Amino acid sequence: MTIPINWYLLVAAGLFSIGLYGVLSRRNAIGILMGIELMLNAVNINLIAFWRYLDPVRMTGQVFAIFVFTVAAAEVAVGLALVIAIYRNRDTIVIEEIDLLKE
Amino acid sequence: MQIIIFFLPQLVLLLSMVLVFGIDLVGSNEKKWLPYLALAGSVISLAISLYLFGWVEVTEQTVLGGMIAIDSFALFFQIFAALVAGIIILLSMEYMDERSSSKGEYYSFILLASFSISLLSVSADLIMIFIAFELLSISSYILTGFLRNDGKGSEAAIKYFLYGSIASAMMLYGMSLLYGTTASTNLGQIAQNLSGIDSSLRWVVYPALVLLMVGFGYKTVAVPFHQWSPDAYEGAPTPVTAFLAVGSIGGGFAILIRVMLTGLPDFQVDWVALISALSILSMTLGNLVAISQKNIKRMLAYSGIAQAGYILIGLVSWGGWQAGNVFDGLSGILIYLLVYLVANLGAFAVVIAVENKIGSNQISDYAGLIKRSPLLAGTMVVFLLSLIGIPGTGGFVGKLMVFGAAMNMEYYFLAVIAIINSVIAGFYYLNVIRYMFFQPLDEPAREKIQLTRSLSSVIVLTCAFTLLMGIFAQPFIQFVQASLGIVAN
Amino acid sequence: MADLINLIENWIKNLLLGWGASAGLTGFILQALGSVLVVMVCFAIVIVLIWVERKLAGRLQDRFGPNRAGPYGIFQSFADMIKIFTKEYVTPAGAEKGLYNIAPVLAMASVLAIWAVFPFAVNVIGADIHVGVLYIVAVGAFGILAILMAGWSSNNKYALLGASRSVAMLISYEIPMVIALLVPVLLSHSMKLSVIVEAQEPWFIFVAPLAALIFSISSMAEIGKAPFDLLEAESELVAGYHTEYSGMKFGMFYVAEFLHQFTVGALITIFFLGGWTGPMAVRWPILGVIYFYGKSLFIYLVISWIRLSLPRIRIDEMLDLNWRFLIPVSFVNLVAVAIADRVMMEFTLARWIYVLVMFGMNMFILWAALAIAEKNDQAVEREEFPPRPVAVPPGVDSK
Amino acid sequence: MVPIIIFGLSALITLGAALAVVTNKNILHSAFYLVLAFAGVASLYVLLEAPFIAVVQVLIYIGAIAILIVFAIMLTRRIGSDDLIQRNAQWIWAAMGAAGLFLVLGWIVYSVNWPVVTQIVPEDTITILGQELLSTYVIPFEVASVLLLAALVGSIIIGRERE
Repeated sequence: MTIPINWYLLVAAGLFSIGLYGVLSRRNAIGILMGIELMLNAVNINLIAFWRYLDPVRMTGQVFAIFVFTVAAAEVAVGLALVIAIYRNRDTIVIEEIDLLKE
Repeated sequence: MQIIIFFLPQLVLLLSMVLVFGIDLVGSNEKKWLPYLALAGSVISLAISLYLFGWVEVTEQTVLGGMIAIDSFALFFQIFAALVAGIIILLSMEYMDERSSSKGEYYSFILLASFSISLLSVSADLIMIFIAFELLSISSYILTGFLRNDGKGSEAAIKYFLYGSIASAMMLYGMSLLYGTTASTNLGQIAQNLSGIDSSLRWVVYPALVLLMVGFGYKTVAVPFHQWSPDAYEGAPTPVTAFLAVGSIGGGFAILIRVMLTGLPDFQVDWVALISALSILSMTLGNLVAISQKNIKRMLAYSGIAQAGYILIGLVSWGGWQAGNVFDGLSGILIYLLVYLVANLGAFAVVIAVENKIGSNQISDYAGLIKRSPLLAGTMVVFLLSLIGIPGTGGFVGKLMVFGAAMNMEYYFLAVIAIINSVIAGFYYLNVIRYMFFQPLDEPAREKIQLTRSLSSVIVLTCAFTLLMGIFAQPFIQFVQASLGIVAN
Repeated sequence: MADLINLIENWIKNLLLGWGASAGLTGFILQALGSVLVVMVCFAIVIVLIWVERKLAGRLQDRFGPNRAGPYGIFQSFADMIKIFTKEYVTPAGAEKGLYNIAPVLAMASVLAIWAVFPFAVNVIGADIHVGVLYIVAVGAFGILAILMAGWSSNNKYALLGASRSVAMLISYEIPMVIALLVPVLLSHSMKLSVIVEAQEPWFIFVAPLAALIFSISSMAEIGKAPFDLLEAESELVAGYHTEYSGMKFGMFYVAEFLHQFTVGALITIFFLGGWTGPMAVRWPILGVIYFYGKSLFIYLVISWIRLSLPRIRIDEMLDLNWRFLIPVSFVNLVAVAIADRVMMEFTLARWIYVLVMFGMNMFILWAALAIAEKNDQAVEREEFPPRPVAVPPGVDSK
Repeated sequence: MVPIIIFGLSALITLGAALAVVTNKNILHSAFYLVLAFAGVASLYVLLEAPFIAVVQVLIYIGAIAILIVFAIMLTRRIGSDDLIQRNAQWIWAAMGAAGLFLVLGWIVYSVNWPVVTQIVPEDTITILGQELLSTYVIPFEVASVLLLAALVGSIIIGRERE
């Protein structure tokens, strides 16, 4: 018996929601970043599952996933550089404490 | 061959970015002429795209595996991007000289961000859209946090980054659902596959649509995806703020229009509802919050949100191409973007000139500007009036086209809300004018403001164009309508 | 008799099937047996290797090395093993128990997992996956993670410093290593290890000597042994990331380290020395296994020889070597090999001409790179500091 | 039967580890759970017959991203200590929102009758993948290289120490 595609999509939806919860509930910038990574992983599960079940001969889904990997890596590099920069400037990476910009 | 010629403006931008970056690396001495090299690149790119405008046929054609759409709609945004790049480089010269030592990187990132705007406008495939979108985002984050010793800049950058990554993750999820329903990432193919879709799969398109809108809404600063913008605008280096306020929004609208019109035409009813809600929210909230702002960059951020709301009306009230219809939603959007570009960049030029002199962005510090620099105060009035939409300025033409389109399509409630909002907007724009002209000036701050050549040329040029577009609007409208052949078909 | 390994495999298979096991279960049992066998061989080799290495080190440094337990000290490793088994486990106060205990296991597993895809002989292959090369690189990531875990969870400054230092080094040396690995992939048009091995006519060390050199140097850095053993520079960092470990937990790190060195030998064998190939290896697969292990052992000893003779390099020298020499050279090499391969594919050349051209080109790149590096090195003005006295007796003017 | 067991285990590990990532009080533990979640996702890819993607997942997400994150946590050490509250005030709303999103999304993707095709995956996907990347998707491929360069330069500019 093969696994129906819906199961994979359900796992992806769960992972996406968990990641979103992490993003919304964390105070720490790196914690938020981890939530975002979970969301991107959910996207990739979706893409690969759709590729496998709907379009396995062409490689569109896999190519898309590879670009997601690439961008995720670039994003994390930039994001962590920003985290380090803000830590140098402000000695904290708790988002609520980073509050120079309010009138 | 046609492909390469079509790509020339972008290639020039990319090439000049590589040149600026590479030349900056070689040798250790500071090169004063680097900004001019970057400027030359954007001017050449602008010239080529203007030349190409008559050359490219208005055909619906995608090349390179369906990744790239060749049409004059994209050419319009190539002109837009080159224009933005050139003006931002001019705005940055004095500002960056004082604040940063890595100028080569700065100008190459400006060129790269502009390149990604034009790349976004030619993208016709979800993968291409995603990668161009991220290129624009990542170069914007870096530009925002470019002055790394500035606590505000880093803070702005990290907030921008976090909001941006969340938005792009959600947009990606939407894209993956869209891929799942159509087994394709090509916009044309998606539209084709969606047209005969069974009702169960239709249900997947709705969340996909909403999630896609999160991404595009974030780029076009539509409420409720706007939270990043006031902070990012305030904290970023002011020329970068100008770029975010004009360039990045332009890129967002380019891709929003292309995805909705070529990818999801069958769901027009649904996205029209969604976008008109966003539009109403953006106009209202942007204007109401802008009234209480004391920092001019923040005020311009909220006004930008409101302007994005007006522009969205154009997309809502697009009802297909009809011959002889002057008030067309899409040409309204494009003309509005042009008007907004000159007026907003002009306003930012004034803000930068003032900031270079007095180091402050508080509106109260604009008191008595007329005495310190009549040119600045006078042109600022023109820009602000144009942002309000007073007849005689370009802003009026833009608003007329967009609101007229809404009336044409019988979206009276939208037009009414927009007009009420324009009136509200008058308050805070006029408030700045009141400070500049009628507020008494403190004695010690009577010093005149000297303008550098780069800044004054930007200010004069943008002011001239703002007035020109207000008075002789016809050629501009024709230009915009000429660039709409394909999307409107 | 020709194919001893498959003979045994078929015998077990038939035996199990005869007992009434299903085909799937039989396959599973066979695979499990195979992996247990590979792991056991690995451990056995390590035990021997420790002795060999210590003996070799002794001889190279004009000592005897182990010589008490058994003839030539051959049972020294067993004595050490027993000692280490019976030692007390010390867990420092404030350590993160879970991570602290997982780390050695993960370190061990990351090395052993590499062996899963090795082709030992023409028909004795663990898992012949299409992405073998990538798999090897990817699994290495767990080793890095283990080091981070160990360093962090020990609640010890030296361990943490050692860990972050080694991770920085491992990550940066991974770049030239992977780029160099792409050369054999490119030459054999596959990432499947079996295909890479079979494509080596002659061995790739003759076709791409520069890639072999770069791969060897960066893998030596990856195993973190001298001259790249900054991560456990005793004088600076006590013992690096495993400072706090004792007993069998330390033993696992120790064994993982030895095994890693042997694994690197095996990798070099597979990618550049023709793996199991050799005279009669196709007809007698058992010979292939012997060739494979023999070549790996040879490389292992060469690595030991190098590390026993060279002093430790400074951290800035190490980073310079990587970023300013290995990475640029490996990129140039990759592009040059790709272009040369493509160009020569257009003309149908005899194999020996192809090899000769490739070899010459590699040597030229190496020569040019060394020349440029030397020129740059001379151009750098060394800052001369006046000699500083270590300590100044009280009352004496330091000048 | 075996694939279902493996699927169940991987899904459980992935989701469990992901939950631990977002709820754990110690941010460093979160990072290590993140590794576990990534590994679970990789095994899902293996089940989906995409070994290349699985290996790349391990290589990039575990080998690069997770390690970078751990490093960043160590560099901003004060935040890693346990006594800090890692949850913000509106976490309960966030939880309800995320749960709502899961219900909506999950219900939609689960109840839809996806137009599954019965084609099998080609034998050597990597070759096809490489050819597609350099033919159909050559422009995004090139742009991705520009993007990586930009990220590299940008993060060096931003992360560099003050002069």
